[in-house]
Amino acid sequence: MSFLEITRATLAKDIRLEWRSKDAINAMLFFALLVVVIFSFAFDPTAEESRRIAGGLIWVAFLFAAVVALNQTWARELRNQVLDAYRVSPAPANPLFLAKAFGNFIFVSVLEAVMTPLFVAFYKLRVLGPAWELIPIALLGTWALVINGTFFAAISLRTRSREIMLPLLLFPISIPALLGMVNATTAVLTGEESARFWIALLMAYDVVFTTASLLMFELVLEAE
Amino acid sequence: MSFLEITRATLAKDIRLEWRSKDAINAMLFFALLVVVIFSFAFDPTAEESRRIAGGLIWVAFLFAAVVALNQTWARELRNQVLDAYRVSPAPANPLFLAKAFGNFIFVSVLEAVMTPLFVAFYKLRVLGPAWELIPIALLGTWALVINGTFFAAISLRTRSREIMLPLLLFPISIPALLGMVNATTAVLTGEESARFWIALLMAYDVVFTTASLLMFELVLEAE
Amino acid sequence: MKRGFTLLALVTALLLSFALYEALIAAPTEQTMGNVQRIFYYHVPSAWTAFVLFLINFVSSIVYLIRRNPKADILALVSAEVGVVFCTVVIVTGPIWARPVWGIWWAPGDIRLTTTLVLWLIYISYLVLRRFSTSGRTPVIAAVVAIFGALDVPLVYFSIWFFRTQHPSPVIGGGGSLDPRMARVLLINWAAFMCLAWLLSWTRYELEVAKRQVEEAQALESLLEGSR
Amino acid sequence: MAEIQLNDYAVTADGVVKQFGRFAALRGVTAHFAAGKLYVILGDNGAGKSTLLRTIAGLAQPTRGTISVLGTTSIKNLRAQIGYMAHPSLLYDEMSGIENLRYFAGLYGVPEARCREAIEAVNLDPDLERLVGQYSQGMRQRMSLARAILNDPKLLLLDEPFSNVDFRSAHEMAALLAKIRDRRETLFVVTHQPGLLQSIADEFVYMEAGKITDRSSKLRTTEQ
Amino acid sequence: MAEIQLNDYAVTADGVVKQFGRFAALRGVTAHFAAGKLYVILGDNGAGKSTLLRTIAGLAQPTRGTISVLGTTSIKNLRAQIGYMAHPSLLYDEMSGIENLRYFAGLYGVPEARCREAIEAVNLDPDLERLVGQYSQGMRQRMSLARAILNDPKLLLLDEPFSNVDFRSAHEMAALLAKIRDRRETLFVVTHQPGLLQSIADEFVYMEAGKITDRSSKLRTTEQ
Ligand code: HEM
Ligand SMILES: Nc1ncnc2c1ncn2[C@@H]1O[C@H](COP(=O)(O)OP(=O)(O)OP(=O)(O)O)[C@@H](O)[C@H]1O
Ligand SMILES: Nc1ncnc2c1ncn2[C@@H]1O[C@H](COP(=O)(O)OP(=O)(O)OP(=O)(O)O)[C@@H](O)[C@H]1O
Ligand SMILES: [Mg+2]
Ligand SMILES: [Mg+2]
Repeated sequence: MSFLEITRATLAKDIRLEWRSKDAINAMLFFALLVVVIFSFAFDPTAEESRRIAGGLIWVAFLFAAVVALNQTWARELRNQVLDAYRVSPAPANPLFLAKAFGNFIFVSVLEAVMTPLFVAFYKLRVLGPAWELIPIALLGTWALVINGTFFAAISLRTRSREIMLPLLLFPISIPALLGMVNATTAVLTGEESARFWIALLMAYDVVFTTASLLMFELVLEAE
Repeated sequence: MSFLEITRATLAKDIRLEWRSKDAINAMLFFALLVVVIFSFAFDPTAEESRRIAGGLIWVAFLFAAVVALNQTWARELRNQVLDAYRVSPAPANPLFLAKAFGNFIFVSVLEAVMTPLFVAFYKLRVLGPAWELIPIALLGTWALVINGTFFAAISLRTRSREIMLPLLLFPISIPALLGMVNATTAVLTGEESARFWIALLMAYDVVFTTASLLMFELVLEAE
Repeated sequence: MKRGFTLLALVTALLLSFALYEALIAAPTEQTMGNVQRIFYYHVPSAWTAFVLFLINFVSSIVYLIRRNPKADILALVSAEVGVVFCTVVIVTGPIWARPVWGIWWAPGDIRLTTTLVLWLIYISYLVLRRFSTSGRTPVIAAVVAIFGALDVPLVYFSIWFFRTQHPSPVIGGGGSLDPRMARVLLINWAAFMCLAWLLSWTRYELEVAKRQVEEAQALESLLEGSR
Repeated sequence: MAEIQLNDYAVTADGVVKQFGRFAALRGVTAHFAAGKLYVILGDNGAGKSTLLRTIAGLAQPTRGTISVLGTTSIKNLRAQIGYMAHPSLLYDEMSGIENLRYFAGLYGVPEARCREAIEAVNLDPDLERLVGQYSQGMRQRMSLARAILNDPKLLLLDEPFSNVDFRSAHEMAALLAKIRDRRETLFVVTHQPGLLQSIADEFVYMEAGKITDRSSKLRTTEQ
Repeated sequence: MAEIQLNDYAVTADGVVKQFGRFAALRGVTAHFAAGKLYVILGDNGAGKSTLLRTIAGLAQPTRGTISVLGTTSIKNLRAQIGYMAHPSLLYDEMSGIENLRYFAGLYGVPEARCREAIEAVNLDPDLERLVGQYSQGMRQRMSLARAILNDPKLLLLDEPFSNVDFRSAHEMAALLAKIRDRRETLFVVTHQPGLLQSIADEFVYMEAGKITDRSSKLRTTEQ
């Protein structure tokens, strides 16, 4: 089968399995909800300045929810060591990576779609800048989290204390992306400055790390 | 052996093992550091308003770091199912629970001790109220997180997707405690009002849930 | 090789003591900051040395992935370790300097401070990964992470570039005006630090080589014993 | 009178049913086992052998029916007299053998000197400083057995003690079990390699689909 | 010339060393294995049997030395001709047998019809809708074997196919292996129960401490 077909088949399989055990999705959605609630209790939403910190709040909440979700990425492949079955097959490595990254992208996007309206409601957010810019920001930002998250989750497969290893690797590398997301969002929310620079930064980040991941994933997969 | 002796022996064993694999402690400390850094990037510390939400920031950061740490509580007992060895022995259940809770208390306190000065440095915090009150607030708040965290970590042992279960159980129950910690800390930091009420709330919370945990832990341990 | 090592150790010791004298006594006292400014002679050379070491780490990681030469891997490990040490010196001396001069320990959002901090974090997580790896091919994974880290640095730089900075601008090549006497002391210190870094890396390199040999021997032993 | 009669049996099961969700692992086990004998429990995968053993050990409560052990149904009070060895080692990988046993000796209130005896009984060296995690599988199984016999139990329950153990270690362990049986203790051994115990066993108990289907003092010829 | 000679061997190992951190699991394995035979690999726990199999399968790269399989050292290009079955099932628990095989057939680019054939070959029902997670251990091992033979491999590597499998299933599987051998495929079987293959095996390969210490066409009498 071709590269794309394997990607599609793997993604389809993951989505089917995810759908079959809806528990995991529901648990994650509930977790996302709880994160928003916890934030709303910790940061009094009536405060005037909430609009200025909302960008940070939202993306930090997304980041923590995403880390929990990303940690599950490879869990299914590890049970019964199915990953080895992929590795002994003649299929190339990258379709597996792309399928996982797309799957995570969809999953984290769903989480965000659930959390965002809650944030808007709790913090009574109104967008003062060009609202449509929030869409590319969300897409690029999510992809930035997901591409490196998927890659580092694969790396943490080869380590002890896997759960803790993922944030240890992901957080430092994600700092420019985080800055990009937070500042772009704040720029749009407050309408005080242009988000262009930050969007460009996010794009550069996505391009660099998507390329790097695709070039090096096979090394990681085979590094046993 | 007596109740206290078993508690002591179990705690000593845990501390010895933790000490033997210092890597794990170091990884957690590094994680705590990263959480602070991530927060400082998401919430521009030069901004006037972020200082006002410092109480919330600190406790949310503690909460996330604590959840990661608490999730490891029973990991050691699950490997090779050593927990069953405890369960077939004539030792009562509560010493095990208390030892774990104390161990977590020490561990989370160390994390907090590392994170606090960083927060102070990044956010240029100055205490305007009675600073000594921060000590009982920290102790009571940490115990509140830890006692329920340890208990719910034990409950999530019996569930699928263990890592995600802990926050799902812990967050809702912890909301009053979180409100207490955040408001008490903010009260002391800003010096605008008295923290007495919130400290009393934390105390009540601690007493209630410590008693409840001790009464019900055996049920949880034996529920197979 | 033994000779070379002794020679290097000697040169380092001499240079370091000379640099110490130059920095604390010979160099002129700065007018506004006073004697605190002398920390400059440790702060800046440490930073430059750390940069050089991280560059070596990046290059040897790439070389390892291409050539699979264990020496390149050891070099990558060693340069990251020593680099983190020097980077720590920067991160510690910076705030010590900042407190009396700027009145704060840390200036968040500052480009130089932040880049340094992120650099430090990245290489620490690199070292943590190496410790935690259970892979039979730790060097490959480590090299991959090192490359990811290095790719991140320019992005960090640009992302913070947008903020205004409190930190002094580059002195060398940046059109800055540094007293030539100070510049001389600075360069002497840098030379001394580079020698020290070289010495440390060399020692650590030999130690690592020896450690791997010992481990291999131990592996044989434990295998023979384990078969019993 | 009934009291005395019960005491002649080491284990009495009466209509024991154990359900996991919708699945019944034990479907009405009724049987009497005399004391001082070695029983070998055989059966296909999933027949319920491990579940039966765990129920006898008091680790799992029967959904219906009763089990009485050494003349009483409250197995909890009897734990000091039961030894249990599962397929996992029930030992801490990060401690040495003697450190492990010392901790468990504390739980049983058994003098520390007993630890050395138990280790010597299984043909290991009590002064070995290597961590249990670094033991070979055979050594680990034997140390696990040492833990199970630490309290000189009247009733010893062993779940697949020979699985994944090499030929030599398996024979050594079988010899040890013979010795224990000769001390008039009651043993239950679940195994898929009954040949190892052919000359030692008093009775072979066959299980199928959650029930005991046959008991005989000779091994069926097909399974030798 | 050399090319042709190599092709007579299914597997050639030359000074293969495999190191895990400080531990060497294989310490210089040099051996030639002719094609079309069934090899049984025996040895104590930790002797390196599984590691050798994984290295031949291309799942682990030798730290030093070379392995050539079917005449080439780049095992990656050869994966379509290798079948590998490990102790874990290498199957997704949450899919049915045929769904599992269909996914893997896609990876091998093998027509879907082959899936039914493979399942029938191992005496299972291709239309069984039960999820693999609900299979008994014996069924699961056989389905795992079906996955391994899906691509009609020239070289079949089996790691402890009989462990934890009940008596009847084990014999059925052994009979199936005999059939496969008769089709002139090369088989490597790691097991602790060589008796099952006594009448089928062409050669017994003894490993000890990471080395091959002996090869003989008869089973040593001590291990029967
Ligand atoms: C607070 C933490 C600080 C950190 C992490 C830090 C970091 C650095 C780094 C990485 C460099 C070399 C980078 C380069 O050459 O571009 C540097 C250079 C320098 N630092 Fe700092 N610094 C800190 C605080 C300070 C303070 C408080 C002062 C004095 C007011 C200071 C004065 C300088 C000077 C004069 C240079 C040389 C400029 C140059 O040639 O580039 N630094 N610092
Ligand atoms: N905790 C559990 N939750 C759900 N099902 C379980 C649980 N424990 C056991 N079972 C199921 O109960 C049945 C009997 O399991 P048990 O482990 O007793 O079998 P066994 O005879 O020991 O088999 P094996 O020879 O494979 O060890 C199996 O089908 C198993 O899937
Ligand atoms: N990924 C790994 N990391 C570290 N050590 C490993 C790894 N895999 C195997 N080993 C070690 O290598 C040695 C050989 O392991 P291997 O699994 O090949 O043994 P084996 O002969 O299959 O034993 P068994 O009969 O118990 O399956 C063991 O001591 C094991 O601990
Ligand atoms: Mg069992
Ligand atoms: Mg093996």
